[in-house]
Amino acid sequence: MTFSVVVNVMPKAGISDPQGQTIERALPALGYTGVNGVRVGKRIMLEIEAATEDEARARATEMCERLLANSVIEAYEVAIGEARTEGAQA
Amino acid sequence: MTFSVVVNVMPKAGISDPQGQTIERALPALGYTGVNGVRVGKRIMLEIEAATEDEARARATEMCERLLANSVIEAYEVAIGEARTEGAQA
Amino acid sequence: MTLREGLHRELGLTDDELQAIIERLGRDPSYTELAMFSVMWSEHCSYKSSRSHLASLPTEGPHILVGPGEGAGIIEVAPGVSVAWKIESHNHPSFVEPFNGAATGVGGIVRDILSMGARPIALMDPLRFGHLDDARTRYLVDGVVHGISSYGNSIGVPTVGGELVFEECYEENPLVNVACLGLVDGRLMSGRADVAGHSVVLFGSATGRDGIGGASVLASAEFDEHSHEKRPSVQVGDPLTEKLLIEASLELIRDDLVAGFQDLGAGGLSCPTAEMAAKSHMGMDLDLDRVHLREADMEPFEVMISESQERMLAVVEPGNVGAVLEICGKWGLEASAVGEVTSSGNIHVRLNGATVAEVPAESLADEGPLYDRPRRRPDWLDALQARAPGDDSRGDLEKAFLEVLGSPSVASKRWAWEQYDHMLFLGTVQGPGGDAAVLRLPGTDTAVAVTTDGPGRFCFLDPYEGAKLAVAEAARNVACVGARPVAITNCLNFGSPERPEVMWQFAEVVRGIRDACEALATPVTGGNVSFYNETQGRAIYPTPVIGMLGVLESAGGSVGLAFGSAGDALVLLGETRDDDFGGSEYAKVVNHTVAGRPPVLDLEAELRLQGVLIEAATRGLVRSSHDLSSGGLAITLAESALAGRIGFALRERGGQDHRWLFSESPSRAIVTCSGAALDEVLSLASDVGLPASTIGEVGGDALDFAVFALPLELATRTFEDALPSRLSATMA
Amino acid sequence: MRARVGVVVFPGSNCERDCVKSLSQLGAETELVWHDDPVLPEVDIVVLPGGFAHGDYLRTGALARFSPIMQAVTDHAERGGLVLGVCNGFQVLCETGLLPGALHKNKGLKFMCKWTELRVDNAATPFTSRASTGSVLKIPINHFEGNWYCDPETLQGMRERDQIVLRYVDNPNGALDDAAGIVNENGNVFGLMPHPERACDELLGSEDGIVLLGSAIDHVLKTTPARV
Ligand SMILES: Nc1ncnc2c1ncn2[C@@H]1O[C@H](COP(=O)(O)OP(=O)(O)O)[C@@H](O)[C@H]1O
Ligand SMILES: [Mg+2]
Repeated sequence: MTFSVVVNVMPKAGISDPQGQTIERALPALGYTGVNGVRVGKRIMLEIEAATEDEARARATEMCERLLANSVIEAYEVAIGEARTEGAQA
Repeated sequence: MTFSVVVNVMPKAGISDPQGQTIERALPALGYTGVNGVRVGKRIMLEIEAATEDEARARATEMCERLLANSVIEAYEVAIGEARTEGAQA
Repeated sequence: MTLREGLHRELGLTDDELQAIIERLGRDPSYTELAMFSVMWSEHCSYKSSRSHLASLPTEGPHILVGPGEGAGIIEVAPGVSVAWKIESHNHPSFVEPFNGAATGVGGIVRDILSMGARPIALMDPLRFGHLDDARTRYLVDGVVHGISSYGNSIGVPTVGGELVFEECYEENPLVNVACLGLVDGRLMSGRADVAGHSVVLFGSATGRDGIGGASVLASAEFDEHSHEKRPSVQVGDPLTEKLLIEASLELIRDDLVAGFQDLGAGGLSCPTAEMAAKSHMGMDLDLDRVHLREADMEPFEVMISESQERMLAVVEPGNVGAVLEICGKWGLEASAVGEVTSSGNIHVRLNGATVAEVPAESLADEGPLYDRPRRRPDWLDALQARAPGDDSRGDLEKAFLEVLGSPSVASKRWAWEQYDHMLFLGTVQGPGGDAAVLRLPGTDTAVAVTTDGPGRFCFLDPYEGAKLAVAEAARNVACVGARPVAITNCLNFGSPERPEVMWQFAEVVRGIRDACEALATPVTGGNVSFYNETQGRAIYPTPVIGMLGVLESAGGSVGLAFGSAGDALVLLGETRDDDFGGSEYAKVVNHTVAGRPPVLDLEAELRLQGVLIEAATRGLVRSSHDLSSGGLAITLAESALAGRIGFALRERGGQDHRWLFSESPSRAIVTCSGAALDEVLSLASDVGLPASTIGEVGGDALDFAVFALPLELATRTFEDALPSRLSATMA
Repeated sequence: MRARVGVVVFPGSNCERDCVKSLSQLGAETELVWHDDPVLPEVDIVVLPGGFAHGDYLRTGALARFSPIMQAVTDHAERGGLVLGVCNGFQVLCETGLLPGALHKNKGLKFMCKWTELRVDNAATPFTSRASTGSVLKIPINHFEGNWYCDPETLQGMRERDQIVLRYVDNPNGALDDAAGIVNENGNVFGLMPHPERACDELLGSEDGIVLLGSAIDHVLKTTPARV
């Protein structure tokens, strides 16, 4: 089966996030006050072929550990979406 | 109240995503087969002060249009999370 | 098959053009053929409005190995050392999507250079935008510079200079021009398909539905029953693939595996196939099943005109195809033999064995329409030229000086060029910030100087004189660093050619370039025409951007603009006229006026000045050299002082103070030299009858204009902060 | 005898030729090594040059770390061989784990190409022996992601061991502790954001890069038994 997988990678808490800070600083000039704690990370979407949802999750997690996130500065989370059978694949 | 807001920004369908393609092409060499359709976008988390959830959503959406997403090539979605009262703010 | 009534118009072809196509083919074109004609006969690909004018430009010279007509001009700069030099525009895409528009503009010009078999070694980015008070303009500036930085840096081609000019007329039509210099790497390539039976190999990125834009009406025309989503026509750059394309291409050429070579740009696959076949009076069979696609269900017309980036086409002896595919594979590029050269003269396109297009290559490439469009001198021009040029004094000279120094078009462009790698290849002897960049060519001792100039205001006031001033200024900038100007490339940015006033401006500009290039012996090696830069009938200033290439005798002998040592003499070369204020920075910034006539240029005087500048540099007589342009004497002195972090004091003055300080008479420069060299410098000038006078000396920490003085510190802040502070207003 | 240097080329590297040129000028024997090769040729020093390996897609150095050559580079480092990572090469070394920390975007969120001044805070490494502690070198930077970071405990240890070898005099990118160049605990792996190969020619503005590259060559000549 093919599982749609979403991986969210965000800067770890406590680590400076220049991109988030820059957006936060730009907002008041655009008329947006009362916006705080802006953090910018990555969202990675993929389709993984696996027999079970658990297998898909395990492989996605391993990919995060090894590749998709850098644990020195980033934290990740994995979400598994709907599954499709092979035939229906685009 | 303060609402946690998540904005996901992804390349629009039909717009090429060289980053996603490059990662996808690299995966087999790293031992990951059966992974397709890799797309890389942004995930932005923010805290918005607003009276109601609708107001928070409206402001986040406007910010996406004006700043957070590039509507020519990117599609975005806004999700509103839990609300906290001012006092509890971090 | 009958075409839907009016379809050709939606594709930008006129009724007459359609008729010409039908007559040429002896039948109605198929949809795919119509799409191919629509891109190949577009203004952009066929130069149908400009061709007849461009034909008058001088294109030959002793150093010119290849003139206009190929991917780029080729200039021999030393025995056995040749460079490719070319400029392109990416104005409209950059307005729609600044980051990717500018990025793919870089990609396009780099492939032009590559198609000649040259390694791209330097970029320049002449840019023009509206006013920085406008938030959208700030967004465009930031996005365009970021796009160039991101793409140019990633593909490993340093950006060594450019322009950043702000005028209201560019508000809805920013100009994003990019020039590229390449070093010929062994064999010179050409876009030819000489031998029937040779294979045609397409390599690089997969072909997607990018840049199909207007032609997407074909999808709905032909396939009404399906509802095709209207695709975005924005192209996203992939710098990694472009970098690999450069390395793979150069390796293919080095290994002598390629017989003919061309890039894919505007017009997609239709363009190199038709042009290469037509140039060799041959044909090509193409099998679209073999084109690697990004999206599976593409229509044949989409494959033929898609402008997907980062692709090249090589004509290859059949026995070499394996080796070509292997090298592409090594660099991680997709590649496939998509067809072969034939002697049919036709571009014959098949899908699943069925013919989808079969048209004479020459009809696509060479037989496009040629227009002699009506021209009319604008009726507003007399009145504009008759108006006062904005040369009034405002009294407070120091205030006027700081206004001009801090005006975004004059102020330091460090904000932009520090975002560009300008040092790669260990050749940047002089980087951005001076009159011209000086580059030592990798692997050689030869050095060249490059600069771009395009004084839109002068051309607006008088296109003929303005164009001459553009060429003269570009040549002077190159001469200042000690290089002999040898050739230009040019990017002609104009409004709609269908308006007689614009066409008149165009013809006048071309005439001006011709006359100046003839006088200065700098032939035109190619360029680009960008029409339709207008919004709601309001055209941009006619803006020819001249890319000048000069040659230095030795890299070590180049001269910069920075003042050197205290006590050096300040020598003003050339004649200052009091009333050269039309289109000047002073008139614009201090008096808010763009009117009158541009400064008067005497090409003979210009040649004398340049001769002296080059000679003085070559003999090692001068410590600094800087021409007088925007802002006149005052700004030139200030820029040299700031660059050298040392002040100066004027002793001499001439005429009314503000005229003397801000007039923009051309053909002038400030050189500095030691007391010991002064006599020799002065006699170099007097030998050729060039006015020269010692007007002061270098030293101290003040800009001392005799009539007022201010600390170096203050001027530095004004000059350096102007752009970043305006741009940071709401930057994100 | 000459020091032998292998300069690794990843798809997207762009400073490899400049490294070869500057190192050859200093007397080294240089060769380019393709990233896809699982073995290193016989070399004394491995250089990971600047550029945009794999386009810097995902994260700088993230994909390059998996190139077949990196195992051989790691082995070379573990044997005590010298490894020098410049700019993108530094980023690859951090991703690979041969150097501590990670590099994220410059604090100003802009690419920066400019001259910087660097203070040598440890002249006792194989890469800095030609300098004296406290001396200042003029070497240019050229990067978007040079903002080095590590966790507080790691930093503590690195300070104690003097692993932060070069510090910016005027921190341009927000790097923790002004770090411009760091070594591993053994001192044989050195990563720095500035480009020493761009500062080996007075005509281009400085020769201070020779101090660093020359030190590495000296180290090889001093410590390697003569080869036949
Ligand atoms: N967009 C840009 N990119 C890179 N360099 C730039 C850019 N704009 C200006 N520069 C550099 O700033 C310096 C001053 O530019 P300009 O005032 O146009 O020079 P000049 O008046 O001598 O033609 C030049 O060295 C130029 O190359
Ligand atoms: Mg100049």
